Amino acid sequence: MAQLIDDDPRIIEFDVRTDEMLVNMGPQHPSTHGVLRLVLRTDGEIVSEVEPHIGYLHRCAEKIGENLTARQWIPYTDRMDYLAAMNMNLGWSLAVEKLMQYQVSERARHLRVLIAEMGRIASHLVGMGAYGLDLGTFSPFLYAFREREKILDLFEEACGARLTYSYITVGGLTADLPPGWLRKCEEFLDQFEPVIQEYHALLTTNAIFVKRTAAIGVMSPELAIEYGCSGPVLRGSGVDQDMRRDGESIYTAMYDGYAFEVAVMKNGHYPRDHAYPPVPSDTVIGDCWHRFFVRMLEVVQSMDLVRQAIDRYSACKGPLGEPVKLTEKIPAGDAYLETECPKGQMGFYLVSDGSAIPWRVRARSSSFSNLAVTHELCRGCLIADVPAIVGSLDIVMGEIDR
Amino acid sequence: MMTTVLASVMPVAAINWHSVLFLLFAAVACACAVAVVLAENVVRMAFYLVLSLAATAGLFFLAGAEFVGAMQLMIYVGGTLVLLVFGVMLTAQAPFVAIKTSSSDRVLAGMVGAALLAVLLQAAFRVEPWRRPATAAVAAPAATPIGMALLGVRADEPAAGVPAAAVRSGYLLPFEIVSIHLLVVLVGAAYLARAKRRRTPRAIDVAASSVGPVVTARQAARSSASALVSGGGR
Amino acid sequence: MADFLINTVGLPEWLAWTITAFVAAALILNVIAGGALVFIWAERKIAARIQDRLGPTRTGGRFGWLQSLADGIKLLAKEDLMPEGADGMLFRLAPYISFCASFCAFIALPFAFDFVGQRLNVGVFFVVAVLGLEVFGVILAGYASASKWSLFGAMREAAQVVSYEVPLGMCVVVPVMLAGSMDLVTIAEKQAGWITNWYLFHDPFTFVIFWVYVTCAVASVNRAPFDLAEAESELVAGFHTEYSGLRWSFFFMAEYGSMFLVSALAALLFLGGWNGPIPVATLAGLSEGTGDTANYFVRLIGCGNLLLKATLGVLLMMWVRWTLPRLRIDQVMTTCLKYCTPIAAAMFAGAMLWQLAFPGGVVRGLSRPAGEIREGWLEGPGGLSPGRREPVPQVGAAGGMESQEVVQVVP
Amino acid sequence: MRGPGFLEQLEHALPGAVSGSRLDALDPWIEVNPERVVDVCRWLREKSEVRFDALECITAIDWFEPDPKKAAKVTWQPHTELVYHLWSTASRVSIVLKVKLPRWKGDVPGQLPEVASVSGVWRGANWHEREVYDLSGVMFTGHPDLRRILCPEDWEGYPLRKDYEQPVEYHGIRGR
Repeated sequence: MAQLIDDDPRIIEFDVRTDEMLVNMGPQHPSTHGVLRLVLRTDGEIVSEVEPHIGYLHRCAEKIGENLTARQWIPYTDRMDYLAAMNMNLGWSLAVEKLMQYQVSERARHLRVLIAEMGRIASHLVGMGAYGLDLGTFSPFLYAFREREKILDLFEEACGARLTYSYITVGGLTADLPPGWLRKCEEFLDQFEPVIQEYHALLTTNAIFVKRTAAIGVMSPELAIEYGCSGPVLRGSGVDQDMRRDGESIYTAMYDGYAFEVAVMKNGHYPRDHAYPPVPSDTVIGDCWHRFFVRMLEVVQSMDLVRQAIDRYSACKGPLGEPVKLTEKIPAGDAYLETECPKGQMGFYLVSDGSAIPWRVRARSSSFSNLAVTHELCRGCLIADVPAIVGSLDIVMGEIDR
Repeated sequence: MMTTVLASVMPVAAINWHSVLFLLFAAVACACAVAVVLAENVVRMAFYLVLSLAATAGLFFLAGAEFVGAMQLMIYVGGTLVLLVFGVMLTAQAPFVAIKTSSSDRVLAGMVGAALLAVLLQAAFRVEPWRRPATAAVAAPAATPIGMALLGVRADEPAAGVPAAAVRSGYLLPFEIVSIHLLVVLVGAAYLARAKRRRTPRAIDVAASSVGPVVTARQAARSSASALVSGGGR
Repeated sequence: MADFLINTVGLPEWLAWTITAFVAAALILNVIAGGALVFIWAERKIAARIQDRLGPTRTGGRFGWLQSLADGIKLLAKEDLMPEGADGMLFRLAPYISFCASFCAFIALPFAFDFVGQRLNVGVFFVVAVLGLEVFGVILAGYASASKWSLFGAMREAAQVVSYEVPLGMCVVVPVMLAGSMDLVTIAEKQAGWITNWYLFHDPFTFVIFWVYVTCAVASVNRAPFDLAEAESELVAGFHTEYSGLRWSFFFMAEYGSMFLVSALAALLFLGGWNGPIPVATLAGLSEGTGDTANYFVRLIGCGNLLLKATLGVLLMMWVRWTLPRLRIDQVMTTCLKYCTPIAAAMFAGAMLWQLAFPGGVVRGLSRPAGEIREGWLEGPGGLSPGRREPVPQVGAAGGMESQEVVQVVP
Repeated sequence: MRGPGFLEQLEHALPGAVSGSRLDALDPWIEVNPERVVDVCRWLREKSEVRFDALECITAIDWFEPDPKKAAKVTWQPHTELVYHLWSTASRVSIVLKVKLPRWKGDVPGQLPEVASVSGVWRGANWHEREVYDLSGVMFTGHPDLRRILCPEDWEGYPLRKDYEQPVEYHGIRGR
């Protein structure tokens, strides 16, 4: 029948003309994480094109970095990915230590692993809760924040702040853990173990959740690599890359001796070190569901790392060591280091001319590249899928706009 | 004693609520019908149509024909008019929102309307029972007789002594004819509205599709068909 | 009540009828308003409990039960904004249409044997018809708010409600078929006695149809996984984005009103209306018609039963809302067209065949001669219950039918 | 991998493209002629034995000392330097490309330096180049949609340049 239409010369009028309209989703839209504006070209339900507009949270942290010494810039790294500030501090500190060839003490190294992995759990909890919110269910968001509160209390005890810690700094950490902190941390981990199964029941294996995320926003590994995506977004497409194992020597040295599995689907199955729920049949590697599932696996993985870090930290006897002076001179040259932050690989590039104040500071944001893919993923999807896809990328605007 | 006191206080003649409601519904129906014709905004026209048909449903209920009243509400107001408002709303973009009618059309339409009204009134007043409203009576409202009649058994007028089988056949045949007719109309409408792809894309479509690299085949069909109308495009 | 006014107070007849009508209308309005207040508070408390938090505790007493009042006052005090490009008249009228639609469905809803606004012979049909009208308020609100997002919300909601009316209609027909009449009072009366008499357990098909009804009811009232219209993650708040203050509260009231209505309908059609699982009234010797006070108590217990069942239905909807994520618009449509409608049709056919195979239920049907059942059914709306209305006497063919129920058309 | 052998292969494949390198530095880098950037990148991505299939980030460094006292002691000439960080997911190795550009095209202040856009090689470069254009003022020829990405569309000046002056007022908001 279709053939008939094409050959029939008399057919002149065309489809019921649906005029496309430009619709603004954001910047103050409830489902865009922070101030992101998505301009959708849609004819009512089918979205033919999405164009993200960013820059609403731009504070030009890099310009300020050219007027502050390395340690003075730490609070600015807190405010980039404010959901995982600890990992941001770690990234910047390691980059500076790489240029200064500075070696932190054994005790500080293990404490850094412990704190970074706790930060990862907290960030993934927010990612999971907010994603549930994007798909319309409100309760998981509150369960996630109930657990995150406990982590924030632990951080508050360690460094006095709940969101912008500036705890990990160049040359080690600003203070050692208070007595009894490790016991509280272990108590938190023990009670957190069964709660994870609750989240799986609530979201991961929930039929409606699977229906809303399976085979939506499918990203091929080549596309992910070409756009420079990283972290759970990359591993969700099946690319086996994790900076804690494949990164620069100074970063992987922190994690040597720790046993952990990279949460990625290798030859058809996810790591089986814990009892994870089965992968539903209608999901496709690289879709929203897999990105979400990788984050859930990483939470369990981080819990193992924290337990190992607690044992090693309490085992080593040496002093914690003092961080470098506030106005420590940085040797001339440049250094670039990417660390595995919860949202992806966060790179810090430092160019120094020998004085204490760096000549140029550059923060490469993982969400910046992850967000760039929305243009490709959201073509031809429904309006309700746009928040599902953007939510699965787990972006934070503070980090994108810097 | 109480009644006399109150009776004296209330000089007004007994209000017969039945007639008051009847007049109310009739007034609303007619007023809205006129408003449909006179309104400019297309969506308001549709809204007035909804009001006038709901008023007619009220009239049916008032006349005790609950089944027909509910039928009117469900099928006509709830079904047809929802689709009508749907259609009107989707097309109520700039060009169609306000429809001005020139005065000559009004006069012409007025005359035709008046003629039609005259015919209707004249026909209405020749109906025998309506002359003497006093004796008009309404059977106990019951849906079952109507339902049975639709199935072909006229249970409401069984001639005494005549076996049920010989009862005049109900409205089965006309009912079936109407439904077939509706089916034909639906199929026709579906055929007319189906998507016809244009063989040579128009210039504006080419411009629209050149905006972003087109990936999926379905998307190609969409962009060649949908023209980029709204301003503020790239 | 009218007779009481006429005889004792001595009012003229027409005034008595007016007052009765107003009292009845006020009663029904209070049922909705009261229900909405209670449900607002209940929703907050249940949502809180599900989300491991406390919910309102400070407003009024320990359990924060004055929270709804506080909300009401806030809504009254709030300014009723109207967007600049909005279509004035339609924008103002939309909430009232929505509210009237869900309110006037309560007229035909019996709360106990005689506690009914207007005992319509086509009760079920009327309620389903009026339920469909609520969509007008939404469409006009969406259009009149002159914003793309509300238009999307209105489109989605209208498409959803209109398409879910089909399976809803089919599910409602099965109990009507079992009871033989569309009169809600008769349907509920037929389910008197023990829990086994409920239509839910009448036959396997009706059991499935009940669950299909629950899905369609939840969808047609726009709640829980089907609440596309106010999907805050995509459409901000759908059609009532631009509303605030009192107008918004009318939409809110309409939603809770129709939620209560739909669960009351479920109770009446499937769960034995005002007949409790254990027939307490009959066991205690009180039964219908044995005297005014006894009647009153029986009906009071019945009314309590029905309210309890309806509230349970509403609580179920709230529970589902706070646990399940939202479906996408095309998934909602597919569930309607590919799952609800075919299943409803199949079960409807099944229930019909079951009815032919075992007229009057598996146990009692086999024992009673088929003829007697058919005879009763043919007798018309009076049905088995000794209702106030005597069955229509068969009158000779000599012209118009005279019967007590003649509605006088006075010149 | 990044031993001298790698450099010979590059030199052999694209003569004259590389104008300097320091493979023993903390992050080994190669300096590339501005005209040959796209060829080198395409070679690194498709033909090199180590496939650099991910572009991590592009940075622009403004080598310019604004105050004259320090400018006297400085060894380098004022110029803008583009730094490309590449990563190979297969062999898990990174490489750095550096491109030296004049601060202004033809030293005419106001004319942005130009370099070919690599968004043809990696589509991820699209946003990075827009950011460099927006903040440091480098024109990428052949870029599909070169607009400001972080600053507002009608912002004047390029904030990350050393001689950037904060505008006194922007749409009524006091700058300085």
